[in-house]
Amino acid sequence: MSAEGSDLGYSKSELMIAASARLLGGVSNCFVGVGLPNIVCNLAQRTVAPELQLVYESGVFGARPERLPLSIGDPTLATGSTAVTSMFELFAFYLQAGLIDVAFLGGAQIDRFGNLNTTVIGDYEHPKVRLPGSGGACEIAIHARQILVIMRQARRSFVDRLDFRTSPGHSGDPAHDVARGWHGSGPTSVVTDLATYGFEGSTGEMTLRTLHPGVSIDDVRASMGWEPSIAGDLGETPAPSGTELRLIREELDPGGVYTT
Amino acid sequence: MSAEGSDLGYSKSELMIAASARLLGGVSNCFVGVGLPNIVCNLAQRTVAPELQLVYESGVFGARPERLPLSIGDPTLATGSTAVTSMFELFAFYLQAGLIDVAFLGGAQIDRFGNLNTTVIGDYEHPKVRLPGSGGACEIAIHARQILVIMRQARRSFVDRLDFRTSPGHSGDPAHDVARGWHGSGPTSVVTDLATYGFEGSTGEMTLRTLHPGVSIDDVRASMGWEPSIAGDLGETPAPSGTELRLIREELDPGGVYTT
Amino acid sequence: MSKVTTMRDAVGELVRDGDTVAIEGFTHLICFAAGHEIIRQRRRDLTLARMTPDVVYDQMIGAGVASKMIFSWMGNPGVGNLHAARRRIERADPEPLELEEYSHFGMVCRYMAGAANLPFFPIRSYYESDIPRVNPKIVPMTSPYGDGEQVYVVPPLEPDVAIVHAQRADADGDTQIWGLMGCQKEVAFAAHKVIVVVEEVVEESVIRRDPNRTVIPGAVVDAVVEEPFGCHPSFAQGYYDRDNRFYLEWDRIAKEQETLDAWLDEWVYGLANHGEYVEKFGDAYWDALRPGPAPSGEVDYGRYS
Amino acid sequence: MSKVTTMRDAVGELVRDGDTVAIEGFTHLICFAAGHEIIRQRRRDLTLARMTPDVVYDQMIGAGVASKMIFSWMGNPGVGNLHAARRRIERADPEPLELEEYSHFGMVCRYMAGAANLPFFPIRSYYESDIPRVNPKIVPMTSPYGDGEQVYVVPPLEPDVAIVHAQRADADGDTQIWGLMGCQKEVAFAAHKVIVVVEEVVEESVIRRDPNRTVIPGAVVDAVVEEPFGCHPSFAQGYYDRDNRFYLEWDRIAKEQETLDAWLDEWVYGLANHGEYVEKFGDAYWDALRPGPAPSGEVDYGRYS
Repeated sequence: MSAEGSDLGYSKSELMIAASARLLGGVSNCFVGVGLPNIVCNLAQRTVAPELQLVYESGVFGARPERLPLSIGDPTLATGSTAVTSMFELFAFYLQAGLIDVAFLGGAQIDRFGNLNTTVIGDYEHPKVRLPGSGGACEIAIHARQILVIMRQARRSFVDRLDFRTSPGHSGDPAHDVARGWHGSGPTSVVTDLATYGFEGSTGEMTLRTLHPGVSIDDVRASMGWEPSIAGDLGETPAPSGTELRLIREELDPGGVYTT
Repeated sequence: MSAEGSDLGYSKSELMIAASARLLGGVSNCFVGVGLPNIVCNLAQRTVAPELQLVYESGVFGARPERLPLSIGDPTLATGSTAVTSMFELFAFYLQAGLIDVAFLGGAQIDRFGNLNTTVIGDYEHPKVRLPGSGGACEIAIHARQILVIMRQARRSFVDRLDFRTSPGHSGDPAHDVARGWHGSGPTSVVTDLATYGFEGSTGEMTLRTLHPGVSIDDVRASMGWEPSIAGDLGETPAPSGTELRLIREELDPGGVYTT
Repeated sequence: MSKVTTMRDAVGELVRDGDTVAIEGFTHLICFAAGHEIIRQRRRDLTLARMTPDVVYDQMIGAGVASKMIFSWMGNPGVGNLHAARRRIERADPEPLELEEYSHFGMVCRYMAGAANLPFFPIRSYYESDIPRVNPKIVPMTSPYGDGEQVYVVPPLEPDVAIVHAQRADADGDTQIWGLMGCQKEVAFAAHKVIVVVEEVVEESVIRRDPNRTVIPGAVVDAVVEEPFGCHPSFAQGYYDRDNRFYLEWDRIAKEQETLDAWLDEWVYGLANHGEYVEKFGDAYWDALRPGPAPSGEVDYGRYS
Repeated sequence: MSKVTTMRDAVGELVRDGDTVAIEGFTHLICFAAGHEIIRQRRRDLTLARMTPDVVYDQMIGAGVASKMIFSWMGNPGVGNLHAARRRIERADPEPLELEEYSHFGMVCRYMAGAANLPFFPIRSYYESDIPRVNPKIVPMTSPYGDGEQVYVVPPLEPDVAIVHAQRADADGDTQIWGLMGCQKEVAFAAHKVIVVVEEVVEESVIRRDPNRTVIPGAVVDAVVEEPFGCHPSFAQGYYDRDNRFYLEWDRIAKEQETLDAWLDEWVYGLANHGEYVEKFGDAYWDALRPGPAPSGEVDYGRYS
């Protein structure tokens, strides 16, 4: 996530981190990604979810990183953790078995139902842009009890139609979603640099929940590929508290790598 | 195996051990059982198969027991071994993957094709005698490249028809045996307290190969439930050598638990 | 938060009449202390699951707590039969014992399927064996790849309660085992409730020093019980040896229900808990079972700060 | 007997043009030294299998050794793209690169099926995803138990050669790993030939002191190569840190084939072996990557004699 200033006394990234961390209240464990999600989880541990256990896709449980991890496989994650396991056990015994409460996903494209594309832009056989691919995202989307999406928002990323569906979200038919019988209830929230969204139970569609301070509905409309549904009680995203900002700046990312 | 003396300067058990050990010449690894097979493997290691790796069903590789193990799960097996693995990996990655060269099996009943019964005597639903069951024997019989059978011989154990087939041997149709495409070639030798047997390639039938010293064909006939096929070059089982006896008595079973 | 409790409370709260209970352990780490507490609390109609039912299950079956057994090998390892179990199977004396049997690999894969939330697990076994004939849950299938490969599948086994003994765990249940692993990990992940019984409850820092040695994470553990010598007469690698004398003695004790009942009166019903069992043997007895030292050596995880 | 050899001989004897080669490692224990030797020996038409193709595969692809990739996530972790791979995929520049892709769990289960000699492995993934649409090897099936449970199956993956880096092994190939495990064990058992590359070849007695730490048994290992810092710029837990500077630098180097070729000339073709690579950086460089100590502590296996 690129660095950017702000005249509100906090950066957009800091706002996204604080807004995301508050979504983890009471959660017992979380599949952590690198970058923002890592800081989000660590902030939640220190604020709304003191019992939160950090699980890394690399097979680490109860990590106590002594430094900001540079990747989900940083050696600082294994040292001093409570358990390190094989990839098979991680995916079979933990994820597929339904032990993971929350996971963060992102992507190059998302549609109104929270389906995600991390595979290709353009045609699969002749891609305009070849993206990394699924990694664990496809099974994470299916098995993690809740999916939180953190993404920058733009017309090319919030699209009416995905070029490729890597990870399934809601189907658009809530009855079908229930019938699937997955552990996962799919994406529950999306946090962008402009706003936060929920998903409507009756349609499974992404719904604008709060606008970040200084952002208008037209700003949001201008940066997505469909006409967004808007919550009746549309509000403003609360600014990060002094405590949240202090934790982010002094403890979690003193170098400002991800947050300035 | 019960103790019994002998006027030949060695016991029947010692003869069985020596005869079995010689079958392991050049073998690289072996699934070890308790009791006689354990002594057989250790004798082979010191004589015909110095490179022989002992693999225990309990998940131990390259064991260097400091005492005679009382069971395949004796703690002396794990201490100082080269690897200890889970039961799943033992059966899936080693046995099912075809890495095991030789395994020893026995049973309450064996038929002329080397099928074994370790489940019940009598009807399964209303057994006369309930036996231990398969344990790993069913998959061992299928996947170990060679099966060696060590059993006391008697009419009630060498039967024309098994009460229950726990572990498959030869089918009686060699073409079918090949078509099965198993790693295992099934039972290759049977060593009893009276004689040794091979299996004829053309029929897959157990064939009398050697008589132990002092044993007659009639003794053998009297202690099996079918008319045995007899090798053209029927010979006498060689007596244990002085070295073999010294190793058995001084190093492998000084207490004479299994061999006197 | 700490999950440390007593065996009485763990069994009292987590094991119910009619449950499927697995006290696993492949000759190693067999939790006799838990079996005795289940007898003491007079649970009934249990289905006992285990690869290798041995003396502790013979004791439970002889005490009348079980109506069914799911297994792959039953016996008194290195000694002989399970007399109490055989009386019930062969003569329904005093009542029948239902059996559901597999091979070792089949049992392991049932736990694997349970642990991994799979509807079935494929294995290459049971070909031309009578076992599938007497167990309809073992089903043949052909590979979906049209290569004609034949396998058998077994269904997931998810015990209501798994009781796993280990050398050590922290108060949250992060559990470490060395020596024979059996299927302690698989059964713990497969079960709905997990009781971990250990020789020692240790500080979390001890676990965190060697995270690769953690076999079961606290996340799947419901109760942690510290019960030194809780495996006796089986063994805990590095802590005490198998007490072979008792395995031989059990062969005599179990031959008649009367001697078995007398043994239960003296060693289970007559004692309040495993602590009294340990005291009754006396320190000299336990000292004789202690092995010499065989340290593992250390590895360095490196501090990355 | 000893299997210890040089990287040149191990690659020279075991890796052939057209082989499927897996240099595994999930951010940890990625054997760059082996990748460089394969480039140096100018192997061609390789199929490169790995869950997470990263910089070493971008180097190999940029050097023209590979015609196909089997994978689940490709990228420069924490940095961005694999430019050489993308040139070939997006613009067939200088030639096409065939792709066969899965999710992480699918790749792991392909290795599992290969290691366990299973014709397929069932997983609960790929539902309502486009991945099976572009990969016909991912096939849906219904549980044989008639419960209507739907899974997908993946086929076994048995690389011709697996190259696994580890902290230590003995001369016979008994290999021990701590820290992130990735699927080092599964790929070693799945492969037809296995090269183990270690930071240190140790006495068998070191391995025997802690047999539960053995991840790969010598029984499946064909060659053992001692190559200190053989994972650089990735890391070996407890030995050295990830060299993030190089991951960032590679982003610049790989952007143009010219700079990539120049890098290969200087750092691969221009050096006889990994020893010269290590020398070229100099001791001070390596010292800076060394972590502080974080000892595991010891456990006691007990001596039973």
